[in-house]
Amino acid sequence: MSDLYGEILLDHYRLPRNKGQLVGETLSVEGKNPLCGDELTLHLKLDGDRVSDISFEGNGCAISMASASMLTEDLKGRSLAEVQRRIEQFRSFIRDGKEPDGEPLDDISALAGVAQLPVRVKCATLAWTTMEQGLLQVKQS
Amino acid sequence: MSDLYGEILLDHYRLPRNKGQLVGETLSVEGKNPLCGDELTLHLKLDGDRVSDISFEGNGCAISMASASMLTEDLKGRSLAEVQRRIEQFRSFIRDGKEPDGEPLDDISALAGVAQLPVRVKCATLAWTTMEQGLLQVKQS
Amino acid sequence: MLLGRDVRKDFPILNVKVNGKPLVYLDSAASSQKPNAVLESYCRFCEQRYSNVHRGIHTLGEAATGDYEAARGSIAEFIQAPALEGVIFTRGTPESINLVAHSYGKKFVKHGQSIVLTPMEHHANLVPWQLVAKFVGAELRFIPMKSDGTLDLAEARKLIDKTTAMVAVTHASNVLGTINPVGEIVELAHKVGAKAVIDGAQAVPHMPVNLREMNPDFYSFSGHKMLGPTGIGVLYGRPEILNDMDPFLTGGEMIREVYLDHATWNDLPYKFEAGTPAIAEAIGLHAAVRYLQEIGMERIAQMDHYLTTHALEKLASEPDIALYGPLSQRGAVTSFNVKGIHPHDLAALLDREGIAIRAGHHCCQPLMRWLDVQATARASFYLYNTADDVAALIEGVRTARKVLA
Amino acid sequence: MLLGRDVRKDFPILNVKVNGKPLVYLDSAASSQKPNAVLESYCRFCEQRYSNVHRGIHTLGEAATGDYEAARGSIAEFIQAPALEGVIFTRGTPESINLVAHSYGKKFVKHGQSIVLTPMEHHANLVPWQLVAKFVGAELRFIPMKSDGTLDLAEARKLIDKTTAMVAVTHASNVLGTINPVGEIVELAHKVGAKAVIDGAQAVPHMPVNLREMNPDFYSFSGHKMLGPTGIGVLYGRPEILNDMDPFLTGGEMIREVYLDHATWNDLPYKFEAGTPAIAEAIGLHAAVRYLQEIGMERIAQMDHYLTTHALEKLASEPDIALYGPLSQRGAVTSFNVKGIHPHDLAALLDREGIAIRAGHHCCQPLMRWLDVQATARASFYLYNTADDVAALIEGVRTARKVLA
Ligand SMILES: Cc1ncc(COP(=O)(O)O)c(C=O)c1O
Ligand SMILES: Cc1ncc(COP(=O)(O)O)c(C=O)c1O
Repeated sequence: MSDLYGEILLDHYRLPRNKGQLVGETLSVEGKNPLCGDELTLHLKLDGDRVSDISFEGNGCAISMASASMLTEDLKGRSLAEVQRRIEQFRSFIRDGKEPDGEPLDDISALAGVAQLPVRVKCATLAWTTMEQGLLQVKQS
Repeated sequence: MSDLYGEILLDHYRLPRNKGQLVGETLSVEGKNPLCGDELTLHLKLDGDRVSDISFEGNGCAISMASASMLTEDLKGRSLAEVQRRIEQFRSFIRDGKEPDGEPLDDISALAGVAQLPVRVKCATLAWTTMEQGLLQVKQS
Repeated sequence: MLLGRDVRKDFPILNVKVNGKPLVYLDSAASSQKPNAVLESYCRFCEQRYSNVHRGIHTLGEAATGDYEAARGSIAEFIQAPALEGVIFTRGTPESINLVAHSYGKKFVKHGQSIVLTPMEHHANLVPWQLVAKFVGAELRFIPMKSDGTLDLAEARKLIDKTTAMVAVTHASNVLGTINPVGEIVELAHKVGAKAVIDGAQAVPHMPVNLREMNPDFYSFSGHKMLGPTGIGVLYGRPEILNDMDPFLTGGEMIREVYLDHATWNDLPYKFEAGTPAIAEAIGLHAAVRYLQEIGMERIAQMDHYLTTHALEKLASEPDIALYGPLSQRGAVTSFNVKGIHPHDLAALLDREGIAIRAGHHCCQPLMRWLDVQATARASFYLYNTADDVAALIEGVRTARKVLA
Repeated sequence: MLLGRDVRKDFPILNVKVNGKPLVYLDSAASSQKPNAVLESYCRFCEQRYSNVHRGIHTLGEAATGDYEAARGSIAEFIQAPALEGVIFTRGTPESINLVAHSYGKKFVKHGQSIVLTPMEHHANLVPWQLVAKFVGAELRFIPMKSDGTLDLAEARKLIDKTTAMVAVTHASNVLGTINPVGEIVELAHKVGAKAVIDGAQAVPHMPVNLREMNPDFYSFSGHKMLGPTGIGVLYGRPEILNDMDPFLTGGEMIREVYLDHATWNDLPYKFEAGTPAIAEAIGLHAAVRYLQEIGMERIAQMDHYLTTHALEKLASEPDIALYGPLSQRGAVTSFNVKGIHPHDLAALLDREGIAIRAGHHCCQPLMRWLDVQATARASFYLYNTADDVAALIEGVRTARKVLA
């Protein structure tokens, strides 16, 4: 556990990127982790097939909030297909604690310690499963 | 356990006293020990307030059959009040394994070992609880 | 008052290092650690006297049955149970309460009657009653709490009325620490002809419990919270009520006669103990009870009180800490929140220092809503804790604050 | 084939003297003895890694949760369970079957449908179905047995028909030793759209079990009969069916969200594990599975077969002995009666010689009626038994005959 609250994670927690509402958002998605009480809203602005802007609001532990901050930083500007690929990369990373092949995870790799902490996995993944819900909504509309 | 199947008990088992039906019986009572399968019928002949004759029939383990044999030998000729007292003495004896005060138990004391064997207590007491049922029936009629 | 230090040697796990630091175990309300005496008793039984119980006509069968029933006897005495045959072994508090809900509740609570609970119930003493209420069409009522987390007895007197079939209340709250006046509540229930079910999971480990005085209809607790093994708990039920109830689990031992199409039931307590019970766990629980009795429950209650009061004082003198629960009359738990730190993070950061506390809803989600928090941090104490553990907790909270500030 | 002798050193209880004689333990079908490996694993866990599971954000909580889930994984693999989330920890076979009866049977079996059983079922796989049948108004049907104590499959094909909702059959009989063709029975059930519930209490300890091949809807067994601790057992259920079922016991861990008046349920398998589970017992069962796997279930089955066949031959060559059950395809139990000796007396007299057998109805009263006996004597074998034990049994029977002749 000792390496989980490292500098990168704490930096995202203390100075969250893209926190707040988003003017002119295309849609927002809510996520919740009932067992922990973590709550999260992702705001997305789409430009065609691309996430041109993204922000989050929420309430929860440092892991869930830092993970949301990392997500916004990582996904901003990506195409929906890339977003889907990133979500899958993240899943595999959180399961194994190892960086998967492909594009490096950068800051996100600071969450590696979570893989050994089943109780915290849901905190770290909340933002990502919420984003996946967002993708589904986009596809359906 | 080793002293339970002693000479007195085996003697009652091999050569049961008062086994069989009873001509001119006043009443018969059935007892059963469903968990063991032991079955017993007591036949009683009353002469006023006195058990003038008694016999048993049944099917069961050596303890239950020997105990029935001992019962018939012990109770034959006694008044109903004495029978009740004997039943109570027997109960206390089987619980503690110690001869209670009062009239000695004679052969019945061979059942002392049962007190340490909760599983067999029901075998040893079957005849006696059946007899008590008989007393109840007599009182009610 | 050096109980904690004196008994620590009996608990091997307290020598474990966590993240390089000596373990400071402050999570006994979730589950307590096991003294050598319990583990030795468990193993000795399995190595020398083990067999199935009740049905065996052999020496080991008699030995195991004797030990198992001796455990029942000793536990009955420990809680001053009015009747030995009312003491039923279960897996733990939830099974005990589910047994009552299924076998008493679904049969005897009638449409339109009410079941009275409190907002501080553990899910184990709430969800089963929700299902009973739904099944029979009964109403759930909740005794309001005062702002300090104690029950409003004046309101309880109004709520518990002629419609009330059952009153289900925890003896001690696992979050607030509140010790409820269960004797009075039982009386209120009995006055209107209702049955009282008391959840003793947090009480039996920590204070003398006297069921003769309290006079509940049902009382339940878990072995693993009182130094005993997991997998065993107790339901005490008033025998005349248990006799009227249908069995809960069915199978071996609880039957008298079985035919292809129907069956009849065994006497108490066996009627409610289906199948091979947790035999070795009962023997382990017996050892735990002996261990607790040797120290004395009064003394344990005093020690718990001392540590809890001490911890509350220390926490209160830290900045930005919210404390929950009453200030007096409380059990050995302290729930709190540090402003700006999610309790999960606090727990994780304390763990870096070797300190184990619990963070979350503590299986009391409705109470979290009442407190208007997502979760709390909870440090809970038991006889092996010391003032040093409290000092470590405070130090750890300060460190966490520095990390996340 | 000297398995018995090789492993005896691992079972400390086998050194115990009973009535001055070395213990000859022939009652493993009631409950098996525990090897050192299980007790050590149990204690090591309690001494080094113990805490409650699932809810703790601290190192011990993670360790205990990891060990508990590793136990689930290893047991899933041991029985070749098709899905890990279908493996639910219970107290034992009876709780497993009660869970299915309550949560599946009472909900999905409809009025006028039939539940198909056999006359050789243990009460644990009979009484719960009697209650379901009564509750929903279903019919109980029994697959007839041939005179050797095997099922008449031709009759089963007729009995299991469009009305059939469930088929509940034991994998191996605890009295006759019969090993039933459960794969075929599952197929018969599935052909008519019925669910198959298999009682594996006497199978899992004694033979390789492959649920992927057998394909049952539910399968249950008990830890204490397979070298594991008491207080723990397993239900395997097909996840899609478990998902459709309501929870059985309610309380902690099995919930997702709880409000004052209602609650929602957790994912599998937790939905069916209410409250603090038998944590240390799961760890002990894991050790038992490891121990069995190291020896190999094929080898254990062979050894059981050898001892059982040997015992049957020896008993058959004694005068006035009635043997029950088939001659081949059988598990490690031999049931018999000695003419003129009640089995309780036989058991008591064998005990004088240090020999532990079981006598009674073995929780199979309907089967006793089918056999037309009050009770039977039963000697059952396991991997720690040897041909010497069989010899002692035969000698003991001769002595008993002399005493009671
Ligand atoms: C076939 C069968 N089913 C169920 C059971 C009951 O299991 P337990 O002993 O764990 O209650 C037994 C045990 O004797 C059994 O043999
Ligand atoms: C008040 C209360 N009731 C019930 C329970 C549930 O008991 P167990 O942990 O044995 O499932 C707990 C345990 O946290 C509790 O604190």
